[in-house]
Amino acid sequence: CPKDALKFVTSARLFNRWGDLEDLFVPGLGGCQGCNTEIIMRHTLRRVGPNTVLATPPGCIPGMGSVGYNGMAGSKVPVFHPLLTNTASMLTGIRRQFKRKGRAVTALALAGDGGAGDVGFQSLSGAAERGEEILFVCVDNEGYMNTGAQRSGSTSFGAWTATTPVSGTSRGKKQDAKNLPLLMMWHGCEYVATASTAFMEDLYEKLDKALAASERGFAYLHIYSPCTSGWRFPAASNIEVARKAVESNFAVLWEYQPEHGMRLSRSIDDPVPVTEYLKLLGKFKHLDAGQIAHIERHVAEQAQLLGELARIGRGVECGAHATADAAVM
Amino acid sequence: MYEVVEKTRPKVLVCDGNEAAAWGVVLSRPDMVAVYPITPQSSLAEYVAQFVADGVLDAELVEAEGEHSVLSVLHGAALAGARTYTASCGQGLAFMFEPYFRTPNLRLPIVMSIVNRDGISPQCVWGGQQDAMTVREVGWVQLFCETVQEVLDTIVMAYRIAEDRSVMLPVNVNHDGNYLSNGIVRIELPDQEEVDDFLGTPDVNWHVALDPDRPMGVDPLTGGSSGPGPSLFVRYRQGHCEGMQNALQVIVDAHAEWAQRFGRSYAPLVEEYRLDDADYAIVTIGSMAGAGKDAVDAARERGERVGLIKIKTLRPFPVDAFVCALDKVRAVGVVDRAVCFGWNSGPVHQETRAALYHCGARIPCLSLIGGLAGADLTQAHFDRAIAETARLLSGPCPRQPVWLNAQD
Amino acid sequence: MKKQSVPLFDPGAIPDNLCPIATDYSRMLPGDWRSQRPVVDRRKCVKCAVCWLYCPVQCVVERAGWFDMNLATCKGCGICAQECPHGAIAMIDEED
Amino acid sequence: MFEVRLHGRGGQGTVLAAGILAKAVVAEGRHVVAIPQFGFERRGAPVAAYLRISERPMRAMTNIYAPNCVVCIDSSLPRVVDIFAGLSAGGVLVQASRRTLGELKIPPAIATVALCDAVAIAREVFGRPITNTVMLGAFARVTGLVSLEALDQALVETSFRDAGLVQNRRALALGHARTVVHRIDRKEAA
Repeated sequence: CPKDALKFVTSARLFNRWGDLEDLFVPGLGGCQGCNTEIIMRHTLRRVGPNTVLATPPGCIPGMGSVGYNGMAGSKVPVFHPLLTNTASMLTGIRRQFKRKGRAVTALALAGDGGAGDVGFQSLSGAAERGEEILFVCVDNEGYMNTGAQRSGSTSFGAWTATTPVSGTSRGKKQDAKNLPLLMMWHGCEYVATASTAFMEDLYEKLDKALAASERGFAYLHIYSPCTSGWRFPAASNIEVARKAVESNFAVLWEYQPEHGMRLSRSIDDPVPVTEYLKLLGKFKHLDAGQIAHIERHVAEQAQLLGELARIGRGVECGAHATADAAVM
Repeated sequence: MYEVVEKTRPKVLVCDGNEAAAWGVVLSRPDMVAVYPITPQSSLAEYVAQFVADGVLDAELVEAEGEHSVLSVLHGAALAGARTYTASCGQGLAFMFEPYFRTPNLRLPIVMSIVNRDGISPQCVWGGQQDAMTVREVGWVQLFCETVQEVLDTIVMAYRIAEDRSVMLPVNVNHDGNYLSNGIVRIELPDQEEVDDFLGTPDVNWHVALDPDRPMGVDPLTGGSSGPGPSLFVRYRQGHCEGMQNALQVIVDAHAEWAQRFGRSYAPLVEEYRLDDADYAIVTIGSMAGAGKDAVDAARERGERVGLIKIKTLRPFPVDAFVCALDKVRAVGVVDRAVCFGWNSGPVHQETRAALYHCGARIPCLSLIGGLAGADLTQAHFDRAIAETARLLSGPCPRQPVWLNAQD
Repeated sequence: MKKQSVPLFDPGAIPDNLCPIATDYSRMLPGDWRSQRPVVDRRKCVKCAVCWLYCPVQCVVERAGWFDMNLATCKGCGICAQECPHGAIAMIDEED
Repeated sequence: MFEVRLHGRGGQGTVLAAGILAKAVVAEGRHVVAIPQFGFERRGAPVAAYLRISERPMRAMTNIYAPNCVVCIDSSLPRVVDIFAGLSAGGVLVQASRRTLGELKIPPAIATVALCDAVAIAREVFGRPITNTVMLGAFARVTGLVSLEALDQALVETSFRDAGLVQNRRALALGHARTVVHRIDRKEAA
C-alpha cells in the first residue's frame, strides 16, 4: 500500500544517509536480547559523531559495558561513568573547559530516567537553568531496570515493579509517573522533545535539532525505551510495544523550541485504545477495571494538556509569522 | 549604586582569611572555579566571583545549584584539562561527599578550601573542624593553616603539591571558620610572576582525560571476585596510597622552595615550638596555635618546661615528623576542635595515640576538646590545657576528655 | 564504511596504578547468547533497511542484493523477523 | 597592646568599620587583629567586632574580653546591650549620641568619653543614619591611635556597596571634627 511504501522509503533513506557511518560503540555490548536502549544508544552516537564526550550515569547503559570493564572500553568516543547524581554537572565542566580552550566538543549524556529525573534531577535542573550547552538524552525505561526493575518517578500507575509488587493488598505502583519532559520544557531549554524508536525518522530529526540546539544551550531529548526484561514481554515485540505506546497516546511525541513553542510531532486524535498497549505488557497484567480506568483517564488528560500546549505554541508561531503567511496566501 | 573602582593589585593587604584565600586563588590562575555559598565560606565565594567580574581572575565561574554539583563540575573540568578550585565546609561538604569521595580515586588535582565548620546537630553555623576530621579517611591531602597569610600561601602551594606527578591528588586547604575566615590582619601578596614560575604550567589530565583527541573510557567498572578485576582494583588502591606517601616529601619540598622564593617559611608537616628542652607539650592544629604559643610563652616565664607541637599536614599523616616531636617529651595533651565519637576523645588525639605506637616510650596522652561551634580558644583555655597536661608527669592519665569550653 | 573513530589513547607512558581507564576495545562478542538465529530469504528482501533500523546490536550488514546479519554479535532477539514488512526473515533454532 | 570592641547594629557597617580601622592602623606601621563577632548578619540586630592593636606582631586569633576602648556607633544600643562588659579600668568610650555627658550613665571604669552626634552627621551626609565612618573619625580624635589621613586613605581602598567614597570621606572628617572629648577625673568623682 502507498502508506507502507512511504515508510520503507523512509527507512532506506535513513540507512543511506547514516548507515555507512561507523557505529561508535564496540560490536559487543551486554544489553539484554532485544534491548530498546541499545538501539537508542547506537543510533544516537552514530548520529552525534566522534567529537563528543559521552556521559553514561549508572544504569543499563554503562551496565552493558558502554564505559567498559576492567580496562576494556565499550565506546569509541571518550566516555565515562558520572555518578548517578551528577551527569549534567560533570558535562558542564567538560563543555565549559573545552569552550574556554576554543574547542567545540559535544557534551552528550545518555542517562536513564532515574539518573535524569529522580536522584539526578537536581544537577539536570541546575544545568538546564544555567543554559549549559549540553545534549542530554534521557532513555526512559520507566524504572531502575539495571538493578532489577524497581520503581522510579517515571514508572507509570499500576505497573508492577520489584518494589511495587502485586501481592495481597498491593496492586503495583500507586502514583502516576511524573512528566519529566514537560518539567524540562518549563526550564526554558533551547530544545526539548520526546521520541520513540518506533518512529525513527522523527527521532533522527529530533537528534539533528537537539544537537544543533546544544551548541547554543541546553537540549533535552526524552526517548521512551520499552524494557523487555523489566516490563515482561517477548524480546521480539520491542518495537511493537514502542509503537503501541505512541499510537495509544500513552507516550505522546512532541517537541519544544523557544521560537516555536510546543508542537505535536504526530496527531493525538483517534488513538488506539490504551488497553491495546497495556495488554502487551506483563507488568500490567494484574490491572483491575478501576486501575485501567485510571490509566485511561490519565492518558486522556495528559494528551489533552499536551494538545492545549501545542495549540498555544502554534498561536505564538502564527502570530510571529502572520505577515509572511498572509503574503503566501 | 555600585562604584566601579580601578583595581590595582596591592603588595600589602589588610584582609580576612577568606579574602586571603581568594587572592591565593587569583595567583594560582585556575581555569575554572565553581561555588555555592555556605557560612562561613560565603564571602570567599563572593570574593572569587568579584575577582572574576573585575577581570582580576581570568577563570570560568560556575555558580552551581549545590555543593554536590560544584565538585562534579570541577571533576568534568579537570578531566578536560582545567586547573580548578572551590571552597566549602560543614553541611556543604557533607552534601558534596559523593563526588568528594571519588575525587582522589580519579587522581584529580583539585584544590578545595574547607572553611572549617562544626557538624550539625545541634544546628549551628559556626567554626569547628568536625567537617574536615570526619572526611579524613577519604584520601585527600589535608593541610591546616594557622594564620591568614598562611592561608594564601598554602593555597598556592597546594596546586604545586596536587599537580606533582608523583602525587596527583586533590588537596584540602583548611582554615578555621570565624577566627581565620573573618579575622583581619596584614598580609603580603606574592608577586604573580614568581608564583607562575613556582607553579609551572598546569597539566592536570595527562593521565586520565575526557578529550575526543585522546579517547578512552574513564572509570570503567573495575573489580568483582574473579578475572582481572580484583587485582586491578587493588593496584589502583595501592597507587593511591603510594601517592599519599609521596605527598609527604612533595609538601616538604614545596614549603622549602616557598621559603626560598618568598621569604616566608612554615613547618610543612609538624611544627615544634619550644620543644627541645620541654618535659611535656600540647598538640594543636589550625588557628588555635597562636593562643597556644602565647600560653606556652607565659608558662615558660613561670618556669614550666612546656612546648607545643602543631600539625599542619594531617593527611597523609606525617608519622616520622610527629614521632620525632613526641619523642622529645614525657607527656602530651592534645587539643582538638572536633570530636572522635568512637574513641570518646578528639580526632587528633586518636592520631597521636596511633603515632605513639612508633615512639620509643609510651607516654601519657590526654585529650582536650574545645572551640566547638565557634567557641573561642583563648590563652586562658591553653593555660588550663598546659596545667592538665603537666599533671600527667606525676599522676595517672584520665581516660575521659577535658571539655575546655564546658564552663564558659 | 566511513570510519568515524579516533584510535584509543595509548597509556604506555603513564603509570598503570593512577586512575582506572579503559584503553582497549572490549572484545566481547555476544553471538553466543543466541538460541535462535535470523535467516534472510534473499528473494523476499527488498533492502528497505527496517531490520537495520531496529537491530539493537546493529549487526545487519548490507550485501549486494539483500541484508544479512553478522552472527558474531547477533543476540537472536527476533526484532528483525517481527518487524520485516516482507516477512523475509525467519528465526530458526540454533543446533544443539 | 590596645584592645577595642565596636558595637553597632546590622546594616550600620560595624564590621566594615573594623576592617577600615585595621587598614589604617597597618598603614601607620602597627599590627592589628580584627575579628567580628559571628552570627547571622541581620539588619537591626546588635553586632560587635573586636580589634587588637599592637606595636608587635600578634599570634592569638581570639575575641576580646577586656577591651581598653568601646566604640558604640548606635545611640540606642546601650539600652539593650551591655556595651561596657569587661571594660578595663581607665577605659575609653566612644559613643554615638546627641546627648551631653551628664545625661549618660557612665560606669566607673571609664576615664575618657568621646561623644559624637553621628546620626545627625550621617543624615546630613548620606541622608540615612549610617554612622560607621563618622565614628571612625571620632575614634581617631579621642585615641590618637590612628591619624585621620590614614583612615581617609583606608576609605579610598574600601569598596562601598551603598554609598559613595566622597560621602564617606566627608562623614569621617565631620565625625573627627564634631566629636567632644571628656576626660573624667575619677579621684574627683570619688
